This record gives sequence, structure tokens and C-alpha cells, in this order.
Amino acid sequence: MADLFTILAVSAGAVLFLAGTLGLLRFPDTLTRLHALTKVDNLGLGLVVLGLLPQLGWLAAAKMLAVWLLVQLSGAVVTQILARSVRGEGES
Amino acid sequence: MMETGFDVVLALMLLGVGGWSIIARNMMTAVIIFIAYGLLLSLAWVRLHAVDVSLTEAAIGSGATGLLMVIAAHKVAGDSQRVVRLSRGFHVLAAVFATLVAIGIASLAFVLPGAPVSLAAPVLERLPESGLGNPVAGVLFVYRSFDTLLEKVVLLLALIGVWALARDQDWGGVPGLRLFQHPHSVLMLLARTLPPIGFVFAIYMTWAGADVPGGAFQGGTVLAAMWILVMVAGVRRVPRVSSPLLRLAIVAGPLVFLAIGFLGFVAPGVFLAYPDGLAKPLIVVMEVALTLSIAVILGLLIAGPPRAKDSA
Amino acid sequence: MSAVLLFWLAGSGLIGLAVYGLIVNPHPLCKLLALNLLGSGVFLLFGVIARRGAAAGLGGDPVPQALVITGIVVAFSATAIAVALLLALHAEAGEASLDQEDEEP
Amino acid sequence: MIPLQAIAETGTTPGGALLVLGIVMPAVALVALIGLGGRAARMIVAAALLFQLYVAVRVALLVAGSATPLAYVVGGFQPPLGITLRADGVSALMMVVSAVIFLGAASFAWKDFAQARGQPEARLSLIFWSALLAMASALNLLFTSTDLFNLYVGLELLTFAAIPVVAIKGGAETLRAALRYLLFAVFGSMLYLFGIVLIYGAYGTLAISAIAAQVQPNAATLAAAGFVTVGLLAKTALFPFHLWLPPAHAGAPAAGSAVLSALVVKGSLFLLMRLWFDTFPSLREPADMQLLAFLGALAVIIGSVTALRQPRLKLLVAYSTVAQIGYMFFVFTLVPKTAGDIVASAAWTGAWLQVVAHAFAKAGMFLAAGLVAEVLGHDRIRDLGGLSARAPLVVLTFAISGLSLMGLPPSGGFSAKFMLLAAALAEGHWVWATVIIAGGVLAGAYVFAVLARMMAAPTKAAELASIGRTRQLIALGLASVSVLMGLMPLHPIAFFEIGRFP
Repeated sequence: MADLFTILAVSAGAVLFLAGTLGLLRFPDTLTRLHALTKVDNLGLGLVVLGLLPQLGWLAAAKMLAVWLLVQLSGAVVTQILARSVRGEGES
Repeated sequence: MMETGFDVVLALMLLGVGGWSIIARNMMTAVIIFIAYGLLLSLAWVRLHAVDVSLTEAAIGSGATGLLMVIAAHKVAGDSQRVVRLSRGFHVLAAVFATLVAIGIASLAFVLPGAPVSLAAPVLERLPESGLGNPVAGVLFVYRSFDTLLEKVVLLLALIGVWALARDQDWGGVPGLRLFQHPHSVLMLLARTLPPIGFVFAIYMTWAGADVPGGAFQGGTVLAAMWILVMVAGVRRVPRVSSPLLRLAIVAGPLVFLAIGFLGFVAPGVFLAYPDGLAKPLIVVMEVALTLSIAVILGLLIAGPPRAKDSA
Repeated sequence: MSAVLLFWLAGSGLIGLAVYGLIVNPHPLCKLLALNLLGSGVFLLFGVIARRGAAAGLGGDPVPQALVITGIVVAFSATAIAVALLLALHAEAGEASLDQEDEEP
Repeated sequence: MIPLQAIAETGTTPGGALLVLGIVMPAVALVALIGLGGRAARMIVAAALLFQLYVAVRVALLVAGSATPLAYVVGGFQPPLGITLRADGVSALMMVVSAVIFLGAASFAWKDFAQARGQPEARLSLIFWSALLAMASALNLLFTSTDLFNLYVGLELLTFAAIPVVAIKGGAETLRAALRYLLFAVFGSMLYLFGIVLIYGAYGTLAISAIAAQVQPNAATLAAAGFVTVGLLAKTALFPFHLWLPPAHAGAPAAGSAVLSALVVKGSLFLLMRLWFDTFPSLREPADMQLLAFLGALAVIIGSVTALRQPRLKLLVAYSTVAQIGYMFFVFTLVPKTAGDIVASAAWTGAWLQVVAHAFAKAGMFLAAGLVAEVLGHDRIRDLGGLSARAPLVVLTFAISGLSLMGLPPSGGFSAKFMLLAAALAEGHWVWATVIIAGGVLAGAYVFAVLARMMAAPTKAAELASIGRTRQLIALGLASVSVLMGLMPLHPIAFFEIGRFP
């Protein structure tokens, strides 16, 4: 049961990573690319972490959650800064 | 089978990404690809069962080196257009030569002696005397601590080398880390929330380094990253290079290292040998001091030579 | 193919790529990047030697691993000095180039 | 951790701790200097360099007295786990030479890099003296370490100490020279490091004596020796890797140039000798070493000819370094493999005399060139006229340094080249013998060209600055050592052989 959950969640996360990467490569401008990337950061990584939780002891699980939270924090800030600098420079 | 497949993909990606960073036209692109390459490389180090190296590669080889090169690429961006175009024949010749070099080195894999040599057993055999659990830390701080001591002197010299490039009238000013001209509210948020976490993490890495992968260098790099973040965001002022407190932080690690080295002359009678039973506590003291110095030196190396006192 | 041989080949290839980059890229920052790639290739080969020496329950010989850590720090120090020189040269001459176009009178 | 008795059995000799002090005390001084700031710099440097001289002389006396090398096992761990320091005859020789030249250069630079009383710390003072201390430490490490990786760290430390000295004056030309020097040096160290990787892969140790004991002439070892050699050639600036040297050495302040040309290039050269004579003695086929001698010969000829065409004095002196380094590479082919051979001893002594004589002559010459630039405000060779009237001591210094570079008696340069020549003739190496003579003639040409200009009448009425007598005497003193060396009897020196051919 736990294994099945892991497989499903990690696979879903991997699909999001793939989609996000495609978006990064194919989208036309910086803002839409950022849009694609943030999905990978939030949901993709979140699903992978969530899926792995049942396989881990509580200490390792806490570490995984901490990783996810830190990525959330830095991802949000960096995306903001990038988006602002794009708008500031008037690039499309 | 699965693992071999992973290794093959990883090796190919290393070559592909590494090659891309060489042929990329735009310098900023090349540098950013190089950072990605560094992260792939730290994966390769894990696959080679060298977790300590992997952490160092991610922190220094990719992180700190990458940051330095991003700053450089940003400032010299205008140069790239003026690159002289070399003839096609020259490129082909260079490619042929490089291929021959690669093939030559690759073929050396087959001439190394069949029975691998290793110091793993002797390292482990005498490791308990020091109380350390991490054999790599044992090599760095017990068997070959002389190398490690000199490496710290090399870092001091790197700082002297960077500071040498200040203009005389700017000397005594603050290092010129100025990526953002105006306070940036979102960055401020990060610079206020992240450092406490990073600080705890850095202490953990240093502390744990005696027994599991980690250590002063990795911890120091995390600390340096926090300091740079705080400086870039403008939360704290960058200290003047002549500030006595800053100087003390720079030399604290090497000073403690040297002092413990000389202590060896007194207690067991040999330079850089530890007195009976005191090896581990002394090494921990040394690592704490080194973490501080490494963090400050790395931060200052990235910040660059001091600039004019008034230009903010 | 064993991981040892595989990563030895990868390291050799990286050294080849770095040599190519050193020859064809005239800009000092590109040369610096190529030198870093060269260094990482050499370190990787040392890591392979360490992996070959897996013994006594360790996944690799800790001596070369420790030497690589020292090597990475030394290479970083060189990069820091080189970047500072490059930027100082850029500020002084308006362009960071290794060729002297005009002799000093 | 290690009982004292065990230490006595581990190979540390009485007085071995001096070797640690020779490396570590300059580092202690460096830490103190950075911590306390540039204001205390000169006192710290003076104390450190005087102590350096004391250590070097003690080491030399102990080595000479016992006729055996000194050794110290750092941390108490024998190779292959640990690192051993060892001083044989040539290590002790080079320690003394470098201590003396450092003292000379530091006294010469004493006023230039002073720190005004009551003023905030000056950049020049902190940077120059820190770099000088680091060089002193790194050189002693290169002269005494017996671990190939430890030597790599020493090589890098030496480079990183040399770069700030090159770049300290600023200006596009100087910065470019420093950057090119650094890129060359890093490339060289990567090749060296790859050689080490192969050696460790083949022998599982990095200790020179352990490698020498088990070395096999197999493909991996030969490749390793090749990579290490080429890496060190790039750092030693042997032709065709010489292009970085002249602008770098000419761009530094006079005292810095003196140390760079006299000592720093010898660091990697020393290591090259360690490699072929101590690490792989059985691999060194004098016939195969003709390639190194050939590059050395090209360096002698091309370096001298290029020196002749230089418009500026400091560049001329720097190109002369390129040429003089070339002579030292004859040693690899001229020393026969059999120990105790009289030809071997003559060539060996000749090569080391050349290293030492060049060190003193070149230190004197660069200091003289610096004084010339200070008196005239420029160093254009064409406009040197009138110098002999105004600064006769400087001209004299230049002349007697030139004597040693040309190889005219009496001078250390003469003894060195005479012994190399004798060895070449005894072995029937007519080509190398011819190059040694031709190099002397070419050196004569560029030295006399400069001297003739210095003696000439002033070309135009120029404003001449005055220079202190002390610094002139320091330059003259260093140059005189190279001449005094010529008074030694012309036969192999036993001291240089101590600890060789284990």
C-alpha cells in the first residue's frame, strides 16, 4: 500500500518535472518560463517528497520536509527577483 | 544493471554539459552551464562513494566558483562581441589535438597495475587513536594535517592576491559587493529568514564532520553564503577591510591550527601530533575556528577588492 | 561496463574538452572556465583511483579523496585571484584581453 | 598519541624540527601580519627573515657536520600515511641562498614599502610583506618536503605569493602579465597533479623515497613523469613556455623582480631535479634527457638574442633570466647514471653553482635596474647615457652581475659554466658545449651593450633623482657574492652530494 502510494506520487512528481523542463525550453519569454519552473519547484518536488515519506524514518522525513520548505523559500524569492528585473528592464 | 544505466547517463550528461559550457557563445550562458555541470559532478562523486568530496564540489567547485564567475561574466559581458574569430582549420586542428589527448588519457586506464593499491586499511587501522569516525577527516586532520595547514595559508594568500588589486585611495574601504543598487524588499525577507537556519546547518555540518561526511570547509561555505546574502541584501553593512575584528576573524582559524601544531612540540613531542586522548577535542576546537575563518575569507574573496569609501 | 572505467573515460573526455576550450577561446574568462573544467576532470580521475582502492569496508580510498578536497580548495583560490585580476584589467583597459595590442612607448 | 620512543625510531633526526620551523615560522609571521595589520609589518618581517637565516645556517651546519640529511616526520606518521621533511645538501644550500637573498631584497625594499607613522594601514605595505613571507615559507617547503602532493600545495602557495608581487603596481600591462602568469601556472599545476594521480594509482604512495624504491619503467610511470615534467616546465618558464616570464618579472617592483627571478623560478626547477634525480632515478636515461637539454639550449640562444633586442632595461634583464634558466637543463643529460662518477659530480656541482650564481647575480642586476629607473625616471636603454658619472656604484653592480651571467672569471657563473663545459666535453656532447660558449658570448653582447650606453655621454640633459647609498650597497653586496663564488676551487663540492644516491 505504502509502496503503491510512493510509486504514484513520485511518478506524478516526475511528470511535473518533465512538463516544467519542456516549458522552460519551449516557452517564449522569461515570465512564462518562470511560471513553468515554479510548478516544478512547488508541486513536483512536493510530490516526490510526499511520496518518499512513507519509506523513511521520522528524522529523515523531517529532513526531506525541511529541504522542500527551503526550496519553497528560495524559489519564491528568486522568482520574484527575476520577474522584477525582467519588468524593470522592459524585456518582453 | 539499473545503477550502470544511471552511471552511463550521468557520464554522458557530464560530457555533454561540460562540452556545452566550452562552446557556448555567450559567456554568462557558459558560466551558468558550468554551475549545472558542477552539480552533476557532485552526483558523480556520490557514485564514486566520495560523499565528502561531493559536498565540497557542490559548495566550492560549483557554488563559490560559480558565483565568482557569474560576477565576472556580468562585468565583462561587453567583451564577448570582440572575440577574434579563428579560422576553421585551426578549430579542426585543436579538436584533433584535444581528442588525441583524451584518447591518450583514457587508454592509461588499461596500463595501471591490475591490483589496485589502497591506503584504506592503514587509515582505518590507526583512526581510533584519534577518536574520529570519518576516515577522510582523519586524513585531513591527523595523517596529513600539514597539507591542510598549508591549504589555509593558501587561502590567506588568495585574499592577499585579491586585496592587492585595490587602488591605493580605496584601501581601508569596504569590499565592493554591489549586485543590487537599492534595497530589495523580497531579498531582505530572505536575508532575514534564511541565515538563522543556515547558521544552525553550518554548525551541524562542522560538528558532524568528525564522524560523518562534512567538516569545516563545507560548514564554512554555508556560513559564507549566509554572510554574502546578508551583505547583498543590505541587511548588514559590509565591514571595512582594515577592521581589527574582521582581521581577527580571518586569522582565527590558521592561528588556532598553528597553535595546536606547536602544542604538539610540547605534549607528545612532535609538531602537529595531538596529546594522548585530546585529539578529538582539539580537532573540534580547530574546526570551529576554521569554519569562522573560512566563511569570512570566502565571503571576502567573492566580494572582491575594497572600493572607494563613498560609492555605495 | 564498471563505474570505475566509465568515470575514467568521462574524466578523460572532460580533460580533452578543456584542452580544446583552452586552445580556441581567447577570452581569459573562457580560459579560466576551461582550466576549472580541466581541474575537475583531473580530480574525477583521482576519484576513480580512490574508488579502485575500495577496501577494508570503505567505498573508496580516503587518502585521494582528502587530497581532492584540498585540491578543490586550492583551485578555488586560483579562480578567486584570476577573477579579481580579470576584473581589475577590465576596469583598467576597458576590456579583459590577454593580447597586448599596443606596445608602451 | 605516539610514545616518544617510537618517534626516535621513526626517522626524525636530531635538529629535524628546524625544517618545520623553516616552513612554519614565516606562516606564523604572515598570520601575525594580517591579524595586526600592515603597521607592524616591517618589524614582523625583519624578525621572521633573520630567524629564517638562523634556521638555514643551522640546517646547513648540521648537514655538513654529520654528512647525512636531516629529516622530520610531521605529526609522527611515517609515509605512506604521513609527510616527511628532509634536507639534503642541496636543500640546505638553497635554504641558505634564499634566506640571504630574502634579507637583501627586504632591506632594499625597506623604505619603499614603509608605513607612515600615525597613518592608516597602507595597501602596499600589507600586500608586499605578506607575499614575501609566503614566498619564504613556500620555498623552504619546496626545498625540504618529500611528499609529491605536499609539494603541489607548496608550488601553488609560491605562485599565489608571486602574483600579488607582479600585480602590485597596477596598470593594464602589469595586470595582463600577472593574469597570463597565473593562467600558465594553473595549467602547469593541473598537469603536475595529473602526474601525481597516475603515480598514486600505480604505487599507492606519494613519498619520494618509497616511489624511488619500487619504480618500474612502465607506461603509467612514464606518462606520469611526462605530465609532471611538462607541468613544471610551464612553471619554470623553460622555452617554449617562457612567454609569460619577461613581462611578469619586469612589471614587479625592483625588490620583487629580484626575488622572482633569483628564487621563485628555481622553486619549480628544484622540484624537477627532485623528480628526475631522487624520485625516478632509474628512469632517467641521459640519452632521452637530450630533449630537455635541447629545450634548454633553445632557451639559452633565443632568450639571449631576444634580450639583445629589448628597448627597456628591466625586460632585458628578464629575458636574460629565460636564457640563464636554459643552462640548468643541461644537468639532466650531462650527469651520467653511475653514482660516484667524476663527470657526474662535475656536472652536478656545475648545475647547482649555476643556480646559486644566477640567483645572486640576477638579484643584484634587478636591484641595479630598479635603481637605474629611479635615478633616470625611465629605463630605456637608448637613453642611459651619463649614468656612470652620476651613479657609479649602480654601474659597477650591473657590470659584476654581468660578469657572472657571461661566465667570465672570476665569478660563480664562470665556475658553473666551466664545470658544465668540462662535463659536456668529457661525455663528447659537442653541441651542448658549443651552446654553453655561444650563450656566454651572447650574454657578453647584451651586457656590454648596456654598459656602453651607461658609460656614454648623456643624450639629453635630464633631471636626475638621487638615490640612497644603502640600497646601492645592498645591490652591490648581492652581486659581489656571485663574483666571490668564483674564488672557490674548481672541483666538485662534496656538500652538494650529501644525501644523494641513496
